[in-house]
Amino acid sequence: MTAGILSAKAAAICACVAAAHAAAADFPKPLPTDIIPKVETLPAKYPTTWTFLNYASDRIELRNVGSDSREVKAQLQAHDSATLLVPEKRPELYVADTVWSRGTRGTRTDFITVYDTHTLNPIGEIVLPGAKRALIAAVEGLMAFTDDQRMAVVFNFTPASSVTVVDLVKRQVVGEVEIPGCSLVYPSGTRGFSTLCSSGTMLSVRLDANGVVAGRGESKAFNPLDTDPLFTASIVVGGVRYFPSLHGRVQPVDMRGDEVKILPDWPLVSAADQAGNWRPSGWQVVAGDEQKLLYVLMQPNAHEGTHKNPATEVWVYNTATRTRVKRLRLVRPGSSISLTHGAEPLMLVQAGERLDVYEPSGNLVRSLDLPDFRSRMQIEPLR
Amino acid sequence: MTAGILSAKAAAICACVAAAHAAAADFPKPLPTDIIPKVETLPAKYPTTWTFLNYASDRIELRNVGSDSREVKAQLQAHDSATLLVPEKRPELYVADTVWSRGTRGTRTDFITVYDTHTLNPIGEIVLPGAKRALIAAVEGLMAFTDDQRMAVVFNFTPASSVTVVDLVKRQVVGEVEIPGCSLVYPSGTRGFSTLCSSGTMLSVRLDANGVVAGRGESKAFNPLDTDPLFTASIVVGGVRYFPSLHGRVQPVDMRGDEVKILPDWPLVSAADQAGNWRPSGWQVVAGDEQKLLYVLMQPNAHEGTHKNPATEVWVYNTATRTRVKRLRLVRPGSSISLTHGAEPLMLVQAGERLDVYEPSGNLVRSLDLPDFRSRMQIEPLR
Amino acid sequence: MAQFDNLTESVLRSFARHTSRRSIFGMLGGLLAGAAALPLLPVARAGEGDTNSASDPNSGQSAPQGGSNPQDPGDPTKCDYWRYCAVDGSLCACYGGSVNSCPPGTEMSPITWIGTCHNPADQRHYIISYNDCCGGVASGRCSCQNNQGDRPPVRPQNSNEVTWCFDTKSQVYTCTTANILGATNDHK
Amino acid sequence: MAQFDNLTESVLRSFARHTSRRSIFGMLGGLLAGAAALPLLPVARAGEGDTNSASDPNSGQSAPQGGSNPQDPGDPTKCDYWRYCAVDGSLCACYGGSVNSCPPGTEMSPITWIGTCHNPADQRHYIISYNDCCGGVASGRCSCQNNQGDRPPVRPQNSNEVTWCFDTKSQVYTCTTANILGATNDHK
Repeated sequence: MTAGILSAKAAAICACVAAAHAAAADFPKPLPTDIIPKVETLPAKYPTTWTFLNYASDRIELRNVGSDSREVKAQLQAHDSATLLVPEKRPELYVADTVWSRGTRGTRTDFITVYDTHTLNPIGEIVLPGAKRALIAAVEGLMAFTDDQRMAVVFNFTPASSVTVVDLVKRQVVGEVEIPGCSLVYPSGTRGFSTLCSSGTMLSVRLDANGVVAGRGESKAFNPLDTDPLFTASIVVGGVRYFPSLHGRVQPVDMRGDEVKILPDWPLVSAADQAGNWRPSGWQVVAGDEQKLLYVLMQPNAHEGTHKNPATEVWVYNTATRTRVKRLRLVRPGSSISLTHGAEPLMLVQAGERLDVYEPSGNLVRSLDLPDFRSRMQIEPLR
Repeated sequence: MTAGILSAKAAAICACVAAAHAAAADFPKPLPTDIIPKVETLPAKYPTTWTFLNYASDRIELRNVGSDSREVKAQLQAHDSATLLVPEKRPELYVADTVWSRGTRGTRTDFITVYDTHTLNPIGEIVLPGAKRALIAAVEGLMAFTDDQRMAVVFNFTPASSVTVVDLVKRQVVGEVEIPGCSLVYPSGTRGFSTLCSSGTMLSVRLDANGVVAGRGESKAFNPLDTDPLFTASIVVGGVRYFPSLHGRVQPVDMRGDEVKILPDWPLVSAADQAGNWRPSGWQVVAGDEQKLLYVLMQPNAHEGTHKNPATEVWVYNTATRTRVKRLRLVRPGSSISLTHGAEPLMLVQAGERLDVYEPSGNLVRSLDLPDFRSRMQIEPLR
Repeated sequence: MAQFDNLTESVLRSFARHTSRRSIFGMLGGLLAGAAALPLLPVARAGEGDTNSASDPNSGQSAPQGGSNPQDPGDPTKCDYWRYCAVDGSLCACYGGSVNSCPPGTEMSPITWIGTCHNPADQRHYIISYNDCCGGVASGRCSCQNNQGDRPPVRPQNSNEVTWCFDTKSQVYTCTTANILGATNDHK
Repeated sequence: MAQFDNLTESVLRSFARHTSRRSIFGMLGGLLAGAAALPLLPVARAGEGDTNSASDPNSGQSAPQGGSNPQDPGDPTKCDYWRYCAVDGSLCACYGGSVNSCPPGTEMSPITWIGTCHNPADQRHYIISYNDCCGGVASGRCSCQNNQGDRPPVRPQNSNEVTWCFDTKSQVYTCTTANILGATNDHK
């Protein structure tokens, strides 16, 4: 049997050699040899049609959403509740993550990796002490810039709540702030952060240049946790942060000053739309654009327990007039929404294992695959 | 809107309370409270209808293949090319695995975890020095028992080849043996191992009671790597190890003595079957049972490059008469085959994301799901 | 309101009966961080107990494992089993654990989030403690998302997104159990 | 046999032109561990170049990225591209790399396994070096399994199952590239 196969192979070689001589005339030279090793790099400034996609606890993907070639530009590793910060001031990326020395067990290490934006090589690491970083999937508020992106604050939950303050330039931890009964972190003031408290207030902490607490202030109670709590997902539009509520309000908070201003809330659902029982729904439920428009994922026939279900429509609001200006039907129900920051923004909606790319008019431009997408996604477009 | 929802809720409460009073008559007492915390344990001796499924580089699952309830009994973590050894002599399990201190980068650690069979808790760890354990998916031959299961040998590839000798009872590494040009490890002799060499020979190494090399012997060349190489997958039937070849022979090797005996090979494909160009094909391509029958995954119309494709049939051979005694058509093409060791053995075939469970007659009994199965599977039934 | 104060008391007694001092300390620490959250919890959820949520289509299939107790109907490997009204995660019953026990080799977190689910057999509402099992392999089998009473993590003890692995050797999430702490209607 | 000795020499010259001393040392170490394997390699594979294998149905889809060179036809993000006749892994072209470059942030292993693939445009056979990229995230996108010339790992340099990440900071497999080392018919 072996001999038979060898003869057949010999015949094939002869045939091939003959064919090769014919075709070699069209291509007189063989293809050049490749250079080994070769590794791609990224441009100094990423285009605004690129976006980071944070697959909770799995990987962070850099995708070109502006091209039909649907390219993955790069990937960053992400394990448990990894969180990405992209500064505008330095050619670096920051990813906070958590690993164990023996896979699912052993010694826990929480750390921020500093990546070079050009090579994506890790160029630094900041180990976060105490193994206390909050592990809550890819949720907004686990980490935030402050002090003009010079520092970052990381939310800890053990289940006691605290915040670790990190100097990103010196690449070191500078302190820890207790925030009992409060959760998540949002940038506020020139050098500080705010956090949502279980009493319905917002606690704001001012830091000094060394990252030490310089003052605290607590807002009035404005978050009715028992009756209509705010989503912790939010978006900044025109300098003001907007939090939708589970039952369909939106709560603006001006966090630019050292003390936050709780602005009047307003309804997302007009009296005329009450019958459909529309409510905000999904994971990253709200987006905004430079025109101060607010985009909210909305679902009809909502009831208790449906607030994380995929939404069927996007309702678009003018934040100045507090009125709905557009109502967009999604081609597929979506859970996370975001808008790119370019001159011609694109609306991105994660819908199951697809990332649907729309024009802000609601016209679907393309649909990208999200293979092995499993749970939650945080979409983080580039500026 | 909020008020409206609250009224509806109040009405629902009233309705429920009324219904509850009616049903409470049938069940006068509420269900008892549960005990917290509670963790399952496994029996001292696992039934032979359970089998370990090694999902290469992902997890190792303990499944009950003998029941229509299709239960997962437990899972062990597995990262890169994890390898399992199940001793009959001690209530322990051994898994060799590889992790990095920062997920996909950082310091590499190769280690054997010792698990308690009853609790599946890790009760010991043996770190393998040198970060040199071979990473070749879930392939047979990465680790083997020797010395009546008192020691284990681990194959290293850097790409220089060597073997690390481990004392499993003392839980420590006792030495390293260079095996230049040879790959993988198979138990041989009373206290030794054999390895397949690129010159077509088998190198056998005898160890002393301390795990130090006591002698070496090299067989004649019997593995024609250029014309018809042996699969490295094998099975021991009646004390003799059988290696199928890519082109359809089977090579028996008696490895019970200190020097291996290369027995005469014989064809798996008779002259009458030559036309179909049947060849062994798959990953774990061969199995055997206590009746000294050999089960080989076979594929028709084979040609160069198809040797890992799923097989459509199982051909069963009597190893004493060297004749085919059965030819079983698979319900789905399969890549890995094994047989359970119970009084009524079952034939297990991994076929894509299913584990098909057959009677040895070829009758399909049930089909288990293998969710998220991606690459290769090593099926390891229990004795 | 007396009804609900009784409820709270009964829940706390239930904790006391079945958890170690250390666990209670940890659990109450978690609960009380959200000031006064617990007493309101059963109120906010009463009447919302019916669970009709579908299981994740990507779940690994498994055959029915129906219990023999007619007062506890349903299949604990399926997402529509009544106790799972607030589960977000993988069901331990598909991994070698059960509705109220962890798979071998994992560890049950004593600190957790709490829901209130309606038992269709005896028509009672039960306070369910969703204890995560930690330190094992999470492979995505039998993933289940129901969000009855789930709230944003401003009160973490009402949030099923938090990895509830505290006071365990490893905080790696594996799967979720659903344990009865007490019946909310059982206050007569 | 003179023909094949020439071939070997040409391959080695190609290595010498394009790899560092350290890489050559490592690569030859890997190759020569299997004594005398290299000279036989192109022989055993000549005439087996056509690749009609289908891509993995679980692959993440991606749009065509056809090259502009008519002498190098096909889409390097697809498993049926001619250079992939012996690939077992994920295609780097789907991860921010390309047919012959690694994704940003990963590292290309200089040591590798080698195949011989048939270019349907110029009808030449090329020796292809399948260099793995290491240290990044392997997410299963564009997985591709072709086994032209793959052999059991008794000669590891002929085996595509081995994780070919050596002389790299991390040995975590990410994806595979397919680099031309030389044309086997180019010996006139």
